[in-house]
This record gives sequence, structure tokens and C-alpha cells, in this order.
Amino acid sequence: MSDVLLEVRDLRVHFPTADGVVKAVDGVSFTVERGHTLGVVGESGSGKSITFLTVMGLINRKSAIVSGEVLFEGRNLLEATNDELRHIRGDRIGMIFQDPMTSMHPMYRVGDQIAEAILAHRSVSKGDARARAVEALRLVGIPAPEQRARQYPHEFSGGMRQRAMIAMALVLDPDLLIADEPTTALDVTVQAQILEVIDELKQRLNIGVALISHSLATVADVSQDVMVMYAGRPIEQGTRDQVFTAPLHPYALGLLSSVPRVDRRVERLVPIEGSPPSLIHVPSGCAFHPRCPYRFAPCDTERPDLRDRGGGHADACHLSVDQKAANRRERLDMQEPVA
Amino acid sequence: MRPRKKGTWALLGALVLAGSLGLAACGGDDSGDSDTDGGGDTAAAKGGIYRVGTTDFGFNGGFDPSGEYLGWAWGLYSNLLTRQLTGYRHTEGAAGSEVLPDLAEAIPEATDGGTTWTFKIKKGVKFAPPVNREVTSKDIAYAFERIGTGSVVAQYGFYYNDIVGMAEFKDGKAKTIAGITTPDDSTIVFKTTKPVGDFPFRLAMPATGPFPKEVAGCFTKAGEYGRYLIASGPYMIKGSDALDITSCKTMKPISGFNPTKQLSLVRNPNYDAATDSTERREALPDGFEFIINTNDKDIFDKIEAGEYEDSVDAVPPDVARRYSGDDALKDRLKGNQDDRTNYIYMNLAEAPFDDVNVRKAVNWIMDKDALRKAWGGPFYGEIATHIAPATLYPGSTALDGYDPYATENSAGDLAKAQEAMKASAYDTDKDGVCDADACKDVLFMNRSIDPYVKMTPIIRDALGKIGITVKVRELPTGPAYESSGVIANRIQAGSNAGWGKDYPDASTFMVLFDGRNILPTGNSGYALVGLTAAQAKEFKIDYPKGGVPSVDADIDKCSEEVGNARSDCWAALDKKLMEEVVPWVPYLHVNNTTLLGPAVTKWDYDQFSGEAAYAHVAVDPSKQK
Amino acid sequence: MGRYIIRRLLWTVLVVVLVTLLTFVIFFVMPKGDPALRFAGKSPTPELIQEVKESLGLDKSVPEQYGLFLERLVTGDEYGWPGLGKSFQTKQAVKPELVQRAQVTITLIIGGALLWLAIGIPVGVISALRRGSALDRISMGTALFFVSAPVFWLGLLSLYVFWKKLGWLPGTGYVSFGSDPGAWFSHMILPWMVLALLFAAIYARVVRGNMIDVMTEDYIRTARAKGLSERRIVLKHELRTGITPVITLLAIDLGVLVGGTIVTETVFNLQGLGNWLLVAAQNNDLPVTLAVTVLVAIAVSLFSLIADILYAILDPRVRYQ
Amino acid sequence: MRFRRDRWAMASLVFIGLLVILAFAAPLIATISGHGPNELFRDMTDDFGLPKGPNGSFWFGADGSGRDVLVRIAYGARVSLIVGVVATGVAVLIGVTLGLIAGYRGGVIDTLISRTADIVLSLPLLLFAIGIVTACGSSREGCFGGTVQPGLTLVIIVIALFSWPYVAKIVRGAVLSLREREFVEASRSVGAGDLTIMFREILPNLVSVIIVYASLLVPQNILFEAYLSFLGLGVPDSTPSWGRMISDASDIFDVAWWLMLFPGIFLLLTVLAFNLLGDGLRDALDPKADR
Repeated sequence: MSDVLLEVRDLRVHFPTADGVVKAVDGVSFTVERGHTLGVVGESGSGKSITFLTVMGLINRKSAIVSGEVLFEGRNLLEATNDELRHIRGDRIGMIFQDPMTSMHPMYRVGDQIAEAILAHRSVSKGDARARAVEALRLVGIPAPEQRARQYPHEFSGGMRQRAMIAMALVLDPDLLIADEPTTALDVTVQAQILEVIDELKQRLNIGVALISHSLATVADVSQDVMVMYAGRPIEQGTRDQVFTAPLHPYALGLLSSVPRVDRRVERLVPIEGSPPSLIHVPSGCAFHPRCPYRFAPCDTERPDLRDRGGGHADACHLSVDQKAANRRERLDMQEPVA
Repeated sequence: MRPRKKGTWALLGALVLAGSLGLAACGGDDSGDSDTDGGGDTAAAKGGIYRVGTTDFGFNGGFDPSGEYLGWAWGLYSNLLTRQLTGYRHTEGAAGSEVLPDLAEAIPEATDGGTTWTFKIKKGVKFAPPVNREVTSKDIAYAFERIGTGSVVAQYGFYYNDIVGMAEFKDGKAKTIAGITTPDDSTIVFKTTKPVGDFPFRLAMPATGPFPKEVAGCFTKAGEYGRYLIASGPYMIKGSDALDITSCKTMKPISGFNPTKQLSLVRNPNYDAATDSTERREALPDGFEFIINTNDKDIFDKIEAGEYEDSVDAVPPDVARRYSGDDALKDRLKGNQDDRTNYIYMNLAEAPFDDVNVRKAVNWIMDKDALRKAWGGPFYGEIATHIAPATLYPGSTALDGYDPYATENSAGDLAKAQEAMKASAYDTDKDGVCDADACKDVLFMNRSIDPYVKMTPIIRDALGKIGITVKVRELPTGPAYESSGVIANRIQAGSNAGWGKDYPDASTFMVLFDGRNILPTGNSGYALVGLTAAQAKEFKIDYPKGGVPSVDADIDKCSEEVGNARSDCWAALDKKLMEEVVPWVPYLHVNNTTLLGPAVTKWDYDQFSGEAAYAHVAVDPSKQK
Repeated sequence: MGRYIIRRLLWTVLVVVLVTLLTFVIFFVMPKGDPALRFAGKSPTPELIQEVKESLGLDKSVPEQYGLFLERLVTGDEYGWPGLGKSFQTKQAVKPELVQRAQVTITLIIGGALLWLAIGIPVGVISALRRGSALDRISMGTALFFVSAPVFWLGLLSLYVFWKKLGWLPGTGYVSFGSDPGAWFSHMILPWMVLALLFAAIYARVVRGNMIDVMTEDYIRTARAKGLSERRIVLKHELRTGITPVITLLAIDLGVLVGGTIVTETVFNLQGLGNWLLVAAQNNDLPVTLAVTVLVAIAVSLFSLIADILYAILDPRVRYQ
Repeated sequence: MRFRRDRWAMASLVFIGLLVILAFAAPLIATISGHGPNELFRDMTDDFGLPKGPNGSFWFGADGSGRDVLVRIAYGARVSLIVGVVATGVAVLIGVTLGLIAGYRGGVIDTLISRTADIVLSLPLLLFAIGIVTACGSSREGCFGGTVQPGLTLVIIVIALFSWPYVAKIVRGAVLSLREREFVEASRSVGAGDLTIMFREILPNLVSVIIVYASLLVPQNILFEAYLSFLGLGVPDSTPSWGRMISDASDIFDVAWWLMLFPGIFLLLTVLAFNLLGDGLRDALDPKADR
């Protein structure tokens, strides 16, 4: 039985510019459930960050045309006033960002910055807020949190800072945590620790998590659901197992095959050739077709819809399921998993 | 904004600034008319404070009378503060140029063949508080000791070098000056090494005291005594009575004089008018305020509004234009001859000016009227046609209507200039235009302040017509003066110069042409008239092949003359200089210009100081603001 | 920190020595007239010139004079400490006038600075917040105008309009606060405005640029994600980083302006340091020139030190490096 | 290109173009009006030597010497442009060279150059301008062994002398960040000499920074010349300069407004145009400065 926290329906975010309309997000739908982690994967410019910034109400509404629905516990956040949004942000939805080095104000103490979040939403004394901030730091595994709270961000290591960011995001016991590339800027060894912290807290606090990353590997171990985005659209959605064991879309396949995996017999990196498309002049038909090794007749004219291929595993591609399976075997150089 | 101000050197002829302008040439002005009403018809009465604005005091000797060489300061001393043995009437024109006894009972005849002068001092003249004692002959003798004391820097001490024993005193070989004796407190005797006919004039200069040694003796460094000056005239510096004279150490500068703000004078309670005459000093106002206001325009606005009575600074041309055009205001505008000549000098040791024909051509071509316009037009002076102003030749008519380079409207004459130039070796093709290299990039010195800068284009334009191109250097007044005075700088010509009298005798101009006065630095005869080959060698400059004319003999001859013959002799030398030597283009006898406030009921011009005759002014306090 | 400050103070001393040395070099080595001549009368004798030289201290060799100058600066002279001697021109001690002049200049600078901060910072902040709006464009256009307008021209123009034509304000010159506070204020309005408009324009541009940079910073997004109010984000998060560099800028500008308001002082006839320096330098008044130079060099160095210290206090990243 | 779309920058470019034409065509204007730049018209001053205002023949009136203000403004454009461009060029040349060396070599050389720049910046600049100009103007020889005479050259030297440190500091900072970049490392590893690396590898990367900075230095230097001329330290009077014209007006601005107004407007517009151009170039060339 699932407890849907966030449901996004057909979200579109378009930015009109002098050169044309940038379709940063162009029809995205997904849900995040309590106790689950949704992994959102895509290259930079695929619209994954904009999607969640829109959810948070953090994009400039004046410069963007937004349509669709963002239902958070049944309320459409796109229709909420700035003030309502402000009360949801931080309190009900916490968010952490890619670069912990720049995501904290350099001139304020870490503890004060966390306490500030508390004070923005709760009528507590400054002292209490500080105490809670220290507790939050302790919760994310920062040693000697009392002293650390009095330090400035630049005195923290990258991993510690990201932990502090997590503490800041979770200090008010939100229902949903959005983690926008939380490990990208960190050392490999630290990455795992951070993901572990997020995963552990998710379970302990029973919250929903949206974990955004440009790498499938990152989301692999901690996500229950996965969405792969390309050029502002989801091109594959499903459970972790569905997407990882049987990726359908050639792009997802490409992403997966470029991930080094220890369980693979032959170590081989197959990068996706070409670069992400311009969001102003999105290629006609399937946006991926210029880079797709399997493109064929309709790809450059007809845009494939996202279609459920069974069991909630959906993708947007003209290829038949069988063809995809064949490609998968060839590309991943492995047998169909026995599962 | 370049300041237009009364310069530091108003009396230093070489450094005449815009402030000291003389002689009325402009319509309806009143050269002969002495006691001028300041615009009101109220009878002059005692009382009130006479307020004078100035952008800068400009003292060059710290207001110590022993060294101070500023005309306006001389006016303050002799009109208001100190009484010398001799003095003047403090009025305009010839009457103001006549030397009279002041502290002395009479001007004696010189005895011993003109070398001994015995003066009797009046009784009852007392120093102002806190000194409060009678002035004695020793106070005058002390003034001469100050002149002979090097550290005091008596800038015009050279006038007293003829006193017996002065040289020995200066060198420290004698404790007193042998030629000055004081047989008793009211007698002083001067002995000179040779007859000095103008000695009474020299005794009217402020450095001759009297100074009380108990105060002045504490201040023997240049300029120091100015802030401790003890008066002997009708006024004293405000607060001087509070000076604690128990010892040198207890004396603090007198409060009424702040060199950067103001000078306040109040009546000297010890002044006895019975010892003086109203012909010399009427002393009508109860006090004087000399206020530094750096805003020249504001000074004249304040005079107009009745907040000041007068200014030391020259009237700006725009103000003069407005007043002279308004019959109701006209009378408040004064222009008085200042006995000074402004001139363009040419260096006789430097090509192309080593050729007299070139110098004549320059005289012919120069647009003197335009130059005067740069100064503000006719109100600012009379166009000069010879070296010294005619007033310095009393009794001589030799220079009446004299103008050897007369041109229409004084605007210059190209044909005559070219004719002169044709005679020059520097005009090789004889077309009347100099074509030699020597005429190219002639180094021409000028000042960087108004109105001098306004003359630069006129001079450049005029000289260009006869083929002389100039490289003009515009420097601030001081550096321009100093550079011109360094012979090694080889400045070829310049218009940064002007010269004024110290006392009314043409000799005070002719010193500029005495070859024996030429100095390697600090030289003031920029034209180098009388330069000898030996001097040229000493100064490491080339000596022109044609030599440099000398008038040393003429100067020696005239110096011995007296009376009208003396005037005629100097006038003849003036002509010789203009026609044969041609060291200058004299262009302006500058006026002193004044604007009076509405409260001024009596005003006169002091021919001696070239400024207002403060001894004869009066104000109506009811009209003051 | 302590050692850093000491090192900087030593550097200041070095700057003072070098700058005064340069002043000496320019004064003596370059061919110029001899200031002694000016005080020796119109017909000077070599002996009198020598006396004047002695009285001005110009009789000694140049290195000797420089040594004496440094010695007196450190140990004081007859007018007390620091020994700055007396002016060639006025024969008066330099120090009291230096103090008096410094008051004028400081009045000008502080009044101007308050004004330009009061104008420049809000304009910059609001322009940044309303970026691209008509208000922003007008503000930045005006700022560019005042950055481009020559101060002396603006000064003359304002005098022409407000003094000569409208008669709203008195003319130029300085009236001391003690003698007439009202006149002091009315005489300072135009100089303050003219000086302030230039700097307000510069500061508005700088603040706007800083704010725009800051507004795109990640930590501002974080602050928003925390659910802070816009007001708090602007006031506490954006302004803090947006304005900190202005404080450094201000300290440096204040230091430079101690000797750098020559043009404003000249146009408005304020008898301040800049004006004094100009006149003294033009007239070879060495003691005055040196005194002002020393003061300016110290002011520039000290204010830049203050700027650094302030920056360290305001920005913890600098403090701990 | 972004620059083309910047209307103000384009307008400025047009204005500067017109100004250049004005400067070149100054003799033409003099011929058409029949008024030489140094020609004195007695009729254009009154009995008090005060200039007369604009009329049909003298559109911008006359100055205190009776010269045509319009013609002198046209000639004055030359001085402003020459000084603005040449002084900036010299300053950039010195600044870039020293900044490159300081940034690239580091160590003692860097300290020496940086400290020299600091000292120059802490000099009371006008004092030295006055000192140099006065010293060079007081004798026949000029100064620096007779190589420098007062006038345009000296003005340019003084301005360049005081503006190179700004350039040097900027360049040094940029070089420091470039020095450790891969491409520099790469060329170092293939044995390229220091000079080659400095001028062939690093310098091209600085071009846009230098262009932007130089374009912003030009208006400053135009103003600098005007200030010097205003204080009587600029070019000689026979070379018309806007700053000096305003200076000439400073004593009589209340009775001769035209003498103050017109040169001032030209100076203002010129500086404004170069500033706008500089801003435009910065926006176009420096992608970070998106404002």
C-alpha cells in the first residue's frame, strides 16, 4: 500500500527568450511515495533539476510559463501563493543541492543557518533552535556537533558540508526530501556515505525522497523507482529493478552501459556519442534520434509517446520490445538476468 | 579655477599680479580727484568697522615689517599701524608721492656734503599696549639692526647698504651700526658713505621701524614678528594688549591676526592724534577687518550687498562692466594708477632677440590694445609706450605724448613690423618675415593665471605674423618668476613680468638695465641689458657676436642728478632704451581697481602703497549689513 | 592578525619614505627655479639669497635636507610632533594649517561619503532587485551619466544654476562649523552633492553588479529552499555578501580622497588639503607639499589596511586564512 | 553577436565615429566658418575683454580671446581622442607586459612589480603631474635629458604612468588563474620557452579581458586629460582642449555660460559614449558579467 506524497502531472516549464522558447520541462508526470526514493536520471539540461525547482517554487515565475499540476499531499503547488509555498518549503519539503561548497552562506555559522530554517517555521526561542540544529547535525553523523555548529561552512569538508545541508533540509521533519545531485561534487568515497545517510534517514523518518542524478549508478542502490529524462521529457520510467535489469529506451541503455559495473564480465565503457540537444531547437520526432544508434524511419518525424510496456515500466521509443531486448543483449554484453 | 588674486609680490615689480592695477583711463574716472565720496553723500564721520575682503593676504615676509615686501602690507603699516620717520599724505597722485615728516618733527637738510641726516623725533608718540612706552630714537636704530640681521631676511635691505657700518654689522664684525647714532631719546643721526639724495624716501619704508626691542628682539627669524607686531600708529592688532611680554617664552601670537583667516585692527588707546595730522591720517573708523574669503565672486557680491566695504583684489571685468554701465553704481568703481609697467621682455643674449631689428619688429607688431583687453580693457590701465610711468619723471615733459611705436588703436602695424624685420639678418629673403631657425620654437615664458594666460594667444598670433613661432611655457607665478631669473634656463622672451616703484623715482625702474646687477640666479633684468662677455662666460651662456648694448654709464650719470634735471636725464634714458636698446615691449601701466560698498562715505587712494588709503576712509554703520 | 598588521604598518612607513623621497627628487633634481628667490625681494643680492636659503633650510645638500626632514618627522621640531616645519609661502607652521585643512577635506569626504552611500547603495540594490525594469534602466543610465560627467564641469554647472541663477545656495568657499553652522551646511551642500553623485554612481553600479552576482548564488537558492521570507533573504543573505565589498571599496576611496579632492576643492574654493597641495606644488612650497604628501600616503595605506581588516571581520573566509 | 544587439553600445559607436569625423574634419569646419582655431576676433570680445555669446557666425560663441568656440571644440576632439587612445594604449602595453611577467614568473619579480604598482597607486597623482609638468616646462631643455617637452606627449606620458598599474593588476590576476591550466602545462611539457608560453599561450586568452579593460580605461583617460588641462597642466593653449576651455570659463561662467556649457557637453557625451561602448564590450566579451 503506497502513500503518495507528491504527484506531478504533465508538468511543462517553458522559458521564453529572445532566441525562442526554451522548453526546459515538457510534459513530465511522476509520483513520489512515502518511504520510497525516486531516482531521477538525466544529462545536464535534461530538465530534471528544473522539474524539482518548479516543485519547490524556486524558479522565477515571471520568466517562465508553467503548466500542469504539482500535487503535494493533494494540493496543487502551482496554484499556491508565494507565502503558502514558503511555508511548505523547508517545513514540508526539504531540498539539498549539488555543490555543498556554495550552497551554504559563507558568512554565517553552520548552526545558525540551520537554526534559521527552524525559526522561519516554528515559534521557538533562538536557543531552542540552536539546540535542535545541533541535534540535526548529530543525526546526520557529524562528530562533535556542538563545536561544528559554531563553525563556518568553509571550515567543513565537502562531505561534512553536505551532511550539514541534509541536516538543514531535514531539521523540521519534512515529508519529502529533494536531493538534487547531492553527491556529484564529492569524492567517490564520500559519495557512498552521503547516499547511505540519505537512505538511512529515509527509512528512519519514513519520508519520501527524490534523488536527482546524472548517473544511473548513483541512484541504483538507494532508489525504489527510477525516471530517466531526456530533453525535458521522461523517456523511461519504472521500478529500479525494471530499469536496471531491462532498460527499454536506447538512451537508458546507453547510460547503463557507460556505468562501470563489477558484476559485469567484461569491463567496458560505452559512452553515448553526441551532445545533449538544444532545448530551443529540440530535434523533431524523437528528441534522441540524432544520437540514437537504432534510429529508423519514423524516429525523426514522429514523437513517440511514453507508453507502459507492462508492470508500470514505460518508455518512449518507436522500437519494438523485442528489438530493445536484442539491443540490450548486444550492448550490455550479458544474458538476460535470471530474475 | 585659477585664482585671480592679489599676488604675493604686489610691490615686487617683477611680479605684479592682477590685484595691483593703477590709473584711470576709463570714462569719467577721477585721477586727480582726491577725497572721493564712496557713493553716498553722508558726511564722513568717525565710527564703524571698515571691512575688506581678500582671497589671500599674500604676505611674502610673514607680515614682519622688517622683511615684508607686499604693497598692500606697506599700506597697512603706514596708514594704520606704524609710524616711520617720514611718510606720505596717503592720497592719490602727485600729492601722495611727496615725502613728509611723520615721526620726525621735520625732514632735515643733509649735512656733510649730503652724507649726514639728523632727525628729531616727536614727543608723545607711544607704543600700543602692552608696551605702553614712548617711542625713542633707539627703537628706530633697532629697526636698522634688524635690517642688518641676516636671519630676519630684510628683502629690501639693499636700500640701506649705503649707511656707514652696515656692512660690518651684517658680517658680525661690529655690534652696532657705526653710522647710526642716538645722542638722546629723541635724536637719531644717520651717516652714509656717499650722498643719497632720496634718503627721506627710504626712511618712509616700513622696515625702518620703530620696533620695541623688548618684543621684536624675541623674533629674529624671517616673518616671525608679524604675529607680534606692536603698533605706533592709530590702530593696533586686536588683542595685542593681551600679549604677555614678561619674557620671550610667554608671548603667544596676537589673537587678532590669523594668517589664513583674518586680520582685525582696533584703535590704539595710546595714539595721540595731536602728534599726527589729519592730512596724513584721519583714522575715522573704529576698527578694520581684513577677511580672507577665497571666493572672489562672493567678495564682490558681499561688497555690493554692503557686507564688505572694499577688497584688496582686483575688480573682475564682469563686475566692472556692470558697474560702469550703471550711472547709480559708477561712482563706486575706482581705477587708480599704480605706477607700474607690465611688459614683454626679450633676452638680448639669445637669438633672434640679439638683433635689435627683431626687437623693434616685435614692438611694432604687438597688439597692445588686445593685451589690455585681456586684462579687462581700458578700466584696467593705460597702454604703456615707454619704460617707467610718466609720474616717475616729475617736472619733466620729455615723455609727454611719447610713443616710438605708435600704431593705429595700438593694435600693431604689420607693414612697419616687416620693415623692421627686413633689416634683420634673421630675415634672409628680406620679405619682412623671419625665416631663420632662430625664430622657430622660441621659448616664451608666461604665467598660468588670469589674465596672463589670456595674453598668450594674442602674443602667439602677433609674433606669428613676423615669422616668430613661440613655445609658450605657462607656469604658476612663483616658478615662472624663478625660472626667468635663472640665466642658464635661457628663456628667450616672456610676458610674466611687471615692475612697480618702491618710491617715486625712475631709478627704481632703471636698475633693471644695469648690467652690474645681473645675477646667475635671482636675476630680475631678464633682458640682460649690459651683459658683458665675461659675465656670459661666467654664466656659461653664449655671448652674441654683435655684443649686448649697455646703459650702465647713463644710469651712473642720472643717479647723480637732482631735481628736474634728474627727471630729464632718466626720461632720456627711457627713450634710449625704447629706441636703441629695445629690451621690452611695455604694454600696460596697470591700474589698481576698487569696488566700494554702499556704506563707504569717504575713500581715497594711496599712491604710495598702490592700495586704498585706509587712513582716510570712513563708513556709515547704518548702511552696513 | 597582529603580525599582519605590523607588516602592513611597516609597509606604510616604507611607502611614506619612498613617496617623500620621490617628492624630493622631483623638487630638486628636475630643473626648476629656486624658491628662495621669491623671498629675497625684487633686487636680491647673493648674500640675501643665501640668508633666505638658510631660513628655508635650503642651504644644505639635498640628501642632508631629506635626512633632516625624516628626522624631524620622527622626532618633532620647534612646532611639536610630528615636525613638519613651516611653509615657505606663509612662514607659518605647517601643522596647525594641516589640521585646519584636513578638517575641511574630511568634512567634504565624510559628508560626501554619507550621501553617496545613502544614494548609491539603495539605488544599486533596488536596481538589482528590479533588474531590467524601467527603474533599473533609469537608475543605471543616470549612474553612467554621473560617472561620465567631469566633476569640475558639474561643479561649475551647479554653481551657475543654484548660486548664480536661482540664488538658492551661497557661492563657494568654506565656512567653519563653529562660526556659523547654517552657513557651513549651505556652503557644503553643492560640494557634497557633486562629489557624492560621482561616487554614488560608481557605488550604485558596483552594488548592483554584486547583488546580481549574489542573487544567483547557490546559497540564496538554499535560503529560499529553507522557506525564508523574501525580505529576510534580501536583507540578511543577499545584502550581507552584496555590500561587504563596498565597505572595502569605501575604505580605499576614503583614503585616496584625502588627497584626491583637488578638483572639487578647486571648483568650490574649499581650502582643504587637495587645494593646498595644488597651490603648494605649483609654488614650490616644499614643506607644505611634503606634509600633505606624507598625510596622503599614510591615509591611503592606513585606509587600505582598515579595508583589509574590515573585510576580514566581515568575511569569515578571509579571517581564517 | 550580443554586441550588435546592444542599442546603446551601437549608438555610442556611431557617436564616436562622428566624433572621429569631427576631429578629422576640424580644418574643414574652420574653412567653412572662416574661423581658424587660433584666430582672434576682436569683435567677439567687448571693451572689458569679456567674450560675446553665440550668434549667426559664431554658433557656440567666442572665448575670452575672441576665438570661435565651435571650431575649437572640433579641434579639441583631436586632443581628447588622441590622449584617450594613445595614453590607454601605452598604459595597456606597459600594464600587460608587466602584469604578464609578474603573474607568470611570480616570486621576487612579481613582488617587485606588484609593489611598484601599489606605490604608484598611492602616490598623490596630481602632485606628481604638477611636479613633472612644471619641471619640464621651466627651462629650454625640457626634461629627461631634453627628450620630453611640455605638451601632448608629456600629458600622455603622465597619464600612462598613472594608469598602467590598474591594467597590470588585472592582467596579473588573470595570468595567475591561467598559469596552472592544462594547456599551459601541456606546452610547458613539450618544452616551450617562457616567452612562447606567455605570449603564445596565455596572452591570447587575455585578449577579451584586455579589450574590455582598455575600453573602460579610455574614457577615464579622456577625463584625466581634461582634469590636467583644467588645472592648467595640460596641452599648450594653441592646441584646443575641452578641459582647458572649461577652465577658461571657470572665472566667468556666470557671464559666459556658453564657454562652460558646450565644451562640457562634448566632453560628457564623449566619455559617456566610451563608457557605454566599454560596458557593451564587456557584456559581449565577458560572459560572466551578464548584467
